[in-house]
Amino acid sequence: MLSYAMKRIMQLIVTMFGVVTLVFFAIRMIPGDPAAAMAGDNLSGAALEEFRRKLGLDAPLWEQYADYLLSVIRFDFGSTITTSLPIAGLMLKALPITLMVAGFTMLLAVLIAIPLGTVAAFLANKGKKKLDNAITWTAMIVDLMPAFWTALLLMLFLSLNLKLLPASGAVSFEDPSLMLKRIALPVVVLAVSQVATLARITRTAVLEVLNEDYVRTARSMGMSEMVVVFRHALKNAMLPIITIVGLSFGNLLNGTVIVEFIFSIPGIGTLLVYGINSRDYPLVQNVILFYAFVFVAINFITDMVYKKVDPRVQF
Amino acid sequence: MENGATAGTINRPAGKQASLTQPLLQVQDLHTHFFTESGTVKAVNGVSFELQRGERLAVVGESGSGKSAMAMSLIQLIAYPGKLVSGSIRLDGKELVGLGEPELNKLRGSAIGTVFQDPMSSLDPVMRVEDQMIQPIRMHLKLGQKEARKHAVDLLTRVGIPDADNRISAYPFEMSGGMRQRVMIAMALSCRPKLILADEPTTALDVTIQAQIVELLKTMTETTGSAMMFITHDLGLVARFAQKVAVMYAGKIVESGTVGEIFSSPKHPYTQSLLKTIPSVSGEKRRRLLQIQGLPPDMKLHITGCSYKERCPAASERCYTDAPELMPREGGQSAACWLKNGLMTEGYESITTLLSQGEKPEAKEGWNRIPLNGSVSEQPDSPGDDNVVLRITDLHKHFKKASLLPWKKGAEIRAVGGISLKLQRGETMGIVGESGCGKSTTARMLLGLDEPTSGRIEINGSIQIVFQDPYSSFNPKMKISDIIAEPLHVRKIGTKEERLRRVRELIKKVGLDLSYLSRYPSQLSGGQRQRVGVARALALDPSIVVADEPTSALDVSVRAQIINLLCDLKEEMGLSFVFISHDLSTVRYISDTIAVMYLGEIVEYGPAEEIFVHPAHPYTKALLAAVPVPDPMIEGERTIEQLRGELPSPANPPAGCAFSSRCPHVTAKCTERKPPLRGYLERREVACHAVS
Amino acid sequence: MKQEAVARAVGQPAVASRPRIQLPYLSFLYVNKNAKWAMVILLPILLITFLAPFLPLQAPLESNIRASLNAPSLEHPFGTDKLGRDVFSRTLSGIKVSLFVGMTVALISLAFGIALGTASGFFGKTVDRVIMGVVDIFLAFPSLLLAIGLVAILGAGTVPVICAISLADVPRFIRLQRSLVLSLKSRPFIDAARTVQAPRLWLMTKHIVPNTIAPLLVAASITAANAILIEASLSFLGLGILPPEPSLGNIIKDGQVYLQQAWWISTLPGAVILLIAISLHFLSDGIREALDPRARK
Amino acid sequence: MRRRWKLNIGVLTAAVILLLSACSNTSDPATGNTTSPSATDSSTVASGEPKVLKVRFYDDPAGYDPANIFRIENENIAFNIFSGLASYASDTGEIIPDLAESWETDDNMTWTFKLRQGVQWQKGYGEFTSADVLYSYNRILDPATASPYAAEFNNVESMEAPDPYTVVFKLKTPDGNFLHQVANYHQGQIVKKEAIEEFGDQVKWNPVGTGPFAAEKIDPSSEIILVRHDDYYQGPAPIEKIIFSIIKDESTATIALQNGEIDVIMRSNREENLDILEKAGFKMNHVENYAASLKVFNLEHPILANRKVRQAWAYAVDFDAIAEGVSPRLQKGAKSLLLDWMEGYSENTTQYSYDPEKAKQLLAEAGYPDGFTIKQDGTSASGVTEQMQLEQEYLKAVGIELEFDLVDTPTYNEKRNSGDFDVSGRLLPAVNPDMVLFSYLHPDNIAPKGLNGARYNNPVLTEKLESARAEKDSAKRLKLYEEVQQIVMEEVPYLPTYAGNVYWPSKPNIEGIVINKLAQVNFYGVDIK
Repeated sequence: MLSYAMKRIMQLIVTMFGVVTLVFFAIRMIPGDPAAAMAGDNLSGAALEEFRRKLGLDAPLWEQYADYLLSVIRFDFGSTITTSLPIAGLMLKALPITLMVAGFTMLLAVLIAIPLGTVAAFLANKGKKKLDNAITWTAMIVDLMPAFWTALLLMLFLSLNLKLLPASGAVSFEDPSLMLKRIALPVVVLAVSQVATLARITRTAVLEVLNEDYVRTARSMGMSEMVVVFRHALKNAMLPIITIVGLSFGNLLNGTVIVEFIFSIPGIGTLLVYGINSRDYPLVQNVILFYAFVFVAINFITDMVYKKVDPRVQF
Repeated sequence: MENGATAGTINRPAGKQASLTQPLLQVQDLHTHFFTESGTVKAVNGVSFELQRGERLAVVGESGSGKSAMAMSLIQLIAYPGKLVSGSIRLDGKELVGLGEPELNKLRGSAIGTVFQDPMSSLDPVMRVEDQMIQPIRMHLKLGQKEARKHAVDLLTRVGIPDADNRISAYPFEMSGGMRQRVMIAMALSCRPKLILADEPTTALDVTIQAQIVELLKTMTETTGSAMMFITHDLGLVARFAQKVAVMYAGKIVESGTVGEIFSSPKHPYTQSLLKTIPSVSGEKRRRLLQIQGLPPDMKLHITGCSYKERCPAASERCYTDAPELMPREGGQSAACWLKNGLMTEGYESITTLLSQGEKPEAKEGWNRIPLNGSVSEQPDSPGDDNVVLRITDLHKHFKKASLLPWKKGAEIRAVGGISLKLQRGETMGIVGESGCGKSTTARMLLGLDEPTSGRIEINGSIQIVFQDPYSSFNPKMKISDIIAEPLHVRKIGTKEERLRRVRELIKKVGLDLSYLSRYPSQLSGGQRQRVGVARALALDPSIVVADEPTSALDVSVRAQIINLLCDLKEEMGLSFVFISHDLSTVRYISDTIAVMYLGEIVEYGPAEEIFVHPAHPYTKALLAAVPVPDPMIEGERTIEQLRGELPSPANPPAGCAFSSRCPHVTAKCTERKPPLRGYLERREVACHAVS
Repeated sequence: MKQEAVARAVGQPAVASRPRIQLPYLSFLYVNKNAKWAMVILLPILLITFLAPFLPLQAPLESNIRASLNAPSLEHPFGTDKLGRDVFSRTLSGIKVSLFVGMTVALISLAFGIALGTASGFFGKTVDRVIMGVVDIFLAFPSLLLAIGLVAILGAGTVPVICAISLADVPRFIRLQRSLVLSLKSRPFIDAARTVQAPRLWLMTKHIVPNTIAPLLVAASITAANAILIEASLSFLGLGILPPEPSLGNIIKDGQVYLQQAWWISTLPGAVILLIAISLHFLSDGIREALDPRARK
Repeated sequence: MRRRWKLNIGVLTAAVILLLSACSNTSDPATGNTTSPSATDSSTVASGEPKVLKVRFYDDPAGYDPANIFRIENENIAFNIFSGLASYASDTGEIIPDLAESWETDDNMTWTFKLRQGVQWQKGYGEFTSADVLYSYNRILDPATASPYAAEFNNVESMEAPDPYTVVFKLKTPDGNFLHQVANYHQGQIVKKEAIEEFGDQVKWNPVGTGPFAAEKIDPSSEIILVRHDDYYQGPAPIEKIIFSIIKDESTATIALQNGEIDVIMRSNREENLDILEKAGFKMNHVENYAASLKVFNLEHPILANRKVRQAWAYAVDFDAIAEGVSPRLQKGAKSLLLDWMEGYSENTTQYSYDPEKAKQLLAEAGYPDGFTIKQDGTSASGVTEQMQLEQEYLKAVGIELEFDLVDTPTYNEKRNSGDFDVSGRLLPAVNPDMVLFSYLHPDNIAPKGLNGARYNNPVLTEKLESARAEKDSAKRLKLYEEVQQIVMEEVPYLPTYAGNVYWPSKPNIEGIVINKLAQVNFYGVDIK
């Protein structure tokens, strides 16, 4: 296990090095003079040169790259240009929010989707097509609706019509109940499509397992359908589901960018959009790097969990 | 219920005062259909029989005959879209059809235990054995956790699992196939069932393990007094194991009787033919095997008359209009045929001879040796005698298992550990051994698919292969003509027309119609595919053909066709064959010489007949003993010396003689020094200290 | 669909033994139920879309401020937008753009996926390590972020959007193709060809690639559906296809703000996207089923 | 049968979705009318509770150091935290005293300000004196500050503080508009030395001023909280706390107001949302004509260099109609670079009423009877707006193919500032007509040095601009401004397109939201009833 983890971590480091390099050069491929772009309307001539020097943008590219690599290794992310706030601090503040939104979404999605998918699979296995189709179809349709669109629909419905959840407001950990209420709508929006995706995948996975020989064995031993479905089928189906849950975290990160924008959630996605809009290279660079890291790390964790859960995998 | 007049009743063994007791299981006119989108498959189409307490009934039939569906119908575990349509199943007089799921669940596992075919997939891979075993025990026997576990450990010990108290906490993947099947049997027996359903319980196992499992099932049912219904396609197993036999064909039982009756005087043409499709027990060679022509009927179609009529040489007009019911014959036998004695009525021998001879391909024009310009002319220097087409010298293949960490060295597996062989022109050499003995690796090296680690392979001419599973050896996206032509195409031999001509010739040669050329592999039956496989192997006019388990994926009746074909080709074309198989009777039938492999090494080599009649190496002896013979008389007389344990891991073979860990005659010398392959008698070689 | 289950239960080979008429590659479209559904939805949409120029419709860009935000009627089946443009005709021309984006992305992904994935899987070793290393780097980004980043570099518009979405999908296709190739590589029919010393190119073009096409098409049709949806998301962020050229994405985005007053602008094209996406999913299910009788919907 | 059922589910689901959205659409304004506005936040009205105003903030905060503050929404916050020597009256836009009680000048060269006494800094930084003024303005001029507004004091010869309550400025050249430079805006805002030094590079997040509200918390990613400055020299404001919540999405902001989650939307700039809110009975606080949008023609472009082409453009597009059609509340056609409330505004110039025939004729005369194709820059953030699409159609009608080159906002700004475009746009919020005209038209300001993106250089006009600035006689000055406008409208280097209005919809119980001509609100005058 440990040596496998080591190997994966080594791979991860290589990948992250590639990511750092890619991000660095990609950002510099953005057309236009970054210093002038960042300075906006306000600087010209000598002031601009001064500004450029301050940013270290006057150095040759490879030197900038080396500097950047060093600073990444030192976990020194510097400050943003536009706000001169430390980037690490900003990210540390935004991270729990994004993670909370993503985490709750995943939790909600898993809690709803897995039973739903299992039930659908069970129905399909028993040949009860109508109910299965109802679930599958709804899931498919919901799955395919663009997030920004569902966001608005749900906002109109849950927030404006039913007055259940607020559409805006402060996001602060000081008042947990308010916080939960505040992130509820974004979580619901994100969860809706996650539920749909996960339920469909769960259904497929469970259905496949229900056709396995060992399920027949369990049935032949007189185990009830509940035992068969939940002890045997679901447990085995968990393995592909874990993988998919891990992968869908990536989609979730996609989703958080849009949802954070719509609901003004001060998470990492907001930070990114802010960075892009204000051409704050250090910020964008680090946020993207961070996203990639989270993504890669989640894949790593998923992999490890998978290996841990599946007794067949040995090291 | 008690009206034993039901057609198809298997009479109780005479001499027992059974008339007082009710039969354990009474099945009457059972129908199970699968409602698919393309039509209703009548998998079980009116089956009736009875089973007495403690009796072992074998249900035989080809794949698709509905035997498994019938067994599953008994416990009403038919996967959607299947459904038990009608009929009656009485267990101890209690009607099971129409019971609700909860009641059925009370019976499943407790009154009826089930053992499935594939032990690898029949146990939940992510659950410990104890979790899978204890729950049903607690439920059915109403035991507490501790008692249930004790009971489970007990059972595991009884089915021969060493150190059961610890092994019960293992996951299935931590056990070998044989062990898993033992667990399955323990599970099936765990709640003291009156009836055990065993659906091909040994098909997926190696022959030595199969012998162990069969023996286990036999003793277990004898000690517990459970009755058993045993589904198989292996007539040898039936002979060894069953007391009663029911032969199924197209969803119906066509013949039933005691095992002795069925083997000595079969009454239904199907049974009669089936028994002739397998190589004879005596080892008599060159008798063509009987081929049953045609294919089983499509179960989606309505069948008028006898379902066997299209394949029956004795079919008359009546057979096309009226379906014969299962009718009692003398003794306890009954058969579903209008003729009293089946083919025997007309003269058994004459018909079967007619059949086998008639099937021989007429393509006698002889084989074009140099049909195409630019043909293969590989004639590497063949040292010494010109008649040797293949010479293998000290062949090794070691696989390195990659380590996860680059700085650590991976384990090394010696798949083939130094073998030397010689093959004469026109000779057929059989390589036998259990899975993992290195026979397939050897074949791959012969064909150049794997690089040998060391050693030499010299081939005079070229070498081709017939694969085990014909379907997966064809590119599904290619037409048959392209598949056969591929070797020529790749080698750029001949023009397009010439190649096509050659392909036509080849397909005729293997006994297929030209119309098959434009089809895709998926549109052919298993036997037809394997014929195409043979045709492809012949395309380049090889001197040697390697046949890697060419019949193991095929049904019994089809097997005979392929074996006949190979024999014909061998005769006509003077081909040399390397025939790899674990089916010893087939190997014996087809081979001139035999090499017995164990853990990557040859332990015995010599002429086939001699080895079969007088095996010298203890492993060969055990192997031969393990193979059941399709003759209940012989089986009844045999004392089977079972091989202990299982094949050791090739990554970690025992010191000294590789077989020492399982050898019944092991001595200290065996574990210290590896015995070399030495000459024995005239033409034989054996690697054993005890043989000289 | 149930054949394999039956076959397993009955113990019969899943494949019919009697000869059938072999249908060409696309035969599943009219044999397979899912694929049939896909066609039932897609064909009429395509038909109307390409007949649009001949229909008596207001041109997609023609505005009429007096007819602003009209509800759906016979004259304007999908109503009108703020500028009084006919949403129906805009939707039709948006379908063209969206389908173009979807198809192009699918084709690009297929092309690169097949080329690089086959190379990676077939040659292994260094080639594999290099290709998969790069793929891993790209897969380290959530797909939308990658697209956003690329559009930030290339600017908005049809071509950048296609590039951006493809960039996120190509690595996935390479991965898929590689795994397909790896599993095919050990199949007996490859061995069969190798025993006659078939050259690598022959193995790849005759045996490997033809057998990966079907699963790739499954993935490609889903990718096309996703590309259409991602284009919509990019449009929402102002990074998609630019108005006035209508794409389903930017019509929905524009209409989104009128959801409270004029639901039709956003909803009806949204339904069309759904229909297209669903039919593409059907298509993929259809291909999958045609490919593998065991797969269930 | 089964299949049909399948289809039904699909249709049903789609129908439910449609219904959902349809419901929210039809029922909202009706129910909203009665519930939303009255559903006020309890925390804001309950007696005894502190009055808290919740305001929607529409973009990321960018810091509040007067030396480098930018963007209107940030300036509005600074406006309430800081004070200048002078300020602008909310309603009229007139210059009024602020930290200076009074001022005098005889020659527009020497300006003497009498400072208010007893003004207290926020957060206990003591009393405001003339030293603070000198410190603040010298800080702007200090190159180390790198203030983009340093040039605003270019004309200052010297600053002196003869006593703690007097400040004297000497200018290099006479400037009648000098008060704008020291008003409560940008460089005019006065900071406290101790606070600046204390916070170092974090000054922009720790503003300390003398205005009615002090910064309590600035979270650049979610909210800004201002609290009442109890020692404000005019007395404490009615509202104790203002919470600016960042809500970027317009629809979300609208729903938030309808839901009572916020009290005021700072700048609602989507017509359709204003529609909804007005129908639902919200208070539509607004200011008209706060700034004019201009089309900037690159005069170095071979086609655009021709005056007739530019005039044709002006004739070809009916800006009034577009404004009326797309956003009647938010804008209307503009007639001058200046706005009608500004000193010197004149309509006695060439006016281009919609006349496609004339446009075609002019194009023909210019040598483009078949029109031409030209590119206009835009930002991808706002995309091709409806109004841009309409302009495109109008131009097409006379043969001009307008293409849009959309880039991200920073690139857009960069191109605009460097003058690298064919046609671009500009909007300059300002109250000082002189500043508007000088920025756009004076050769000193030719891009990339300044805002003269058209690179317009007409010595006649330049001379008039300069003499207007020095002119003490206001009548003469106005005359000069009129002449300038006449030349500009004839030559059209810049084409005034729309005059914009600014809306801050609020709950009905919010009073005193008066938006000044810089689109700012002085929250001192706002109260919750």
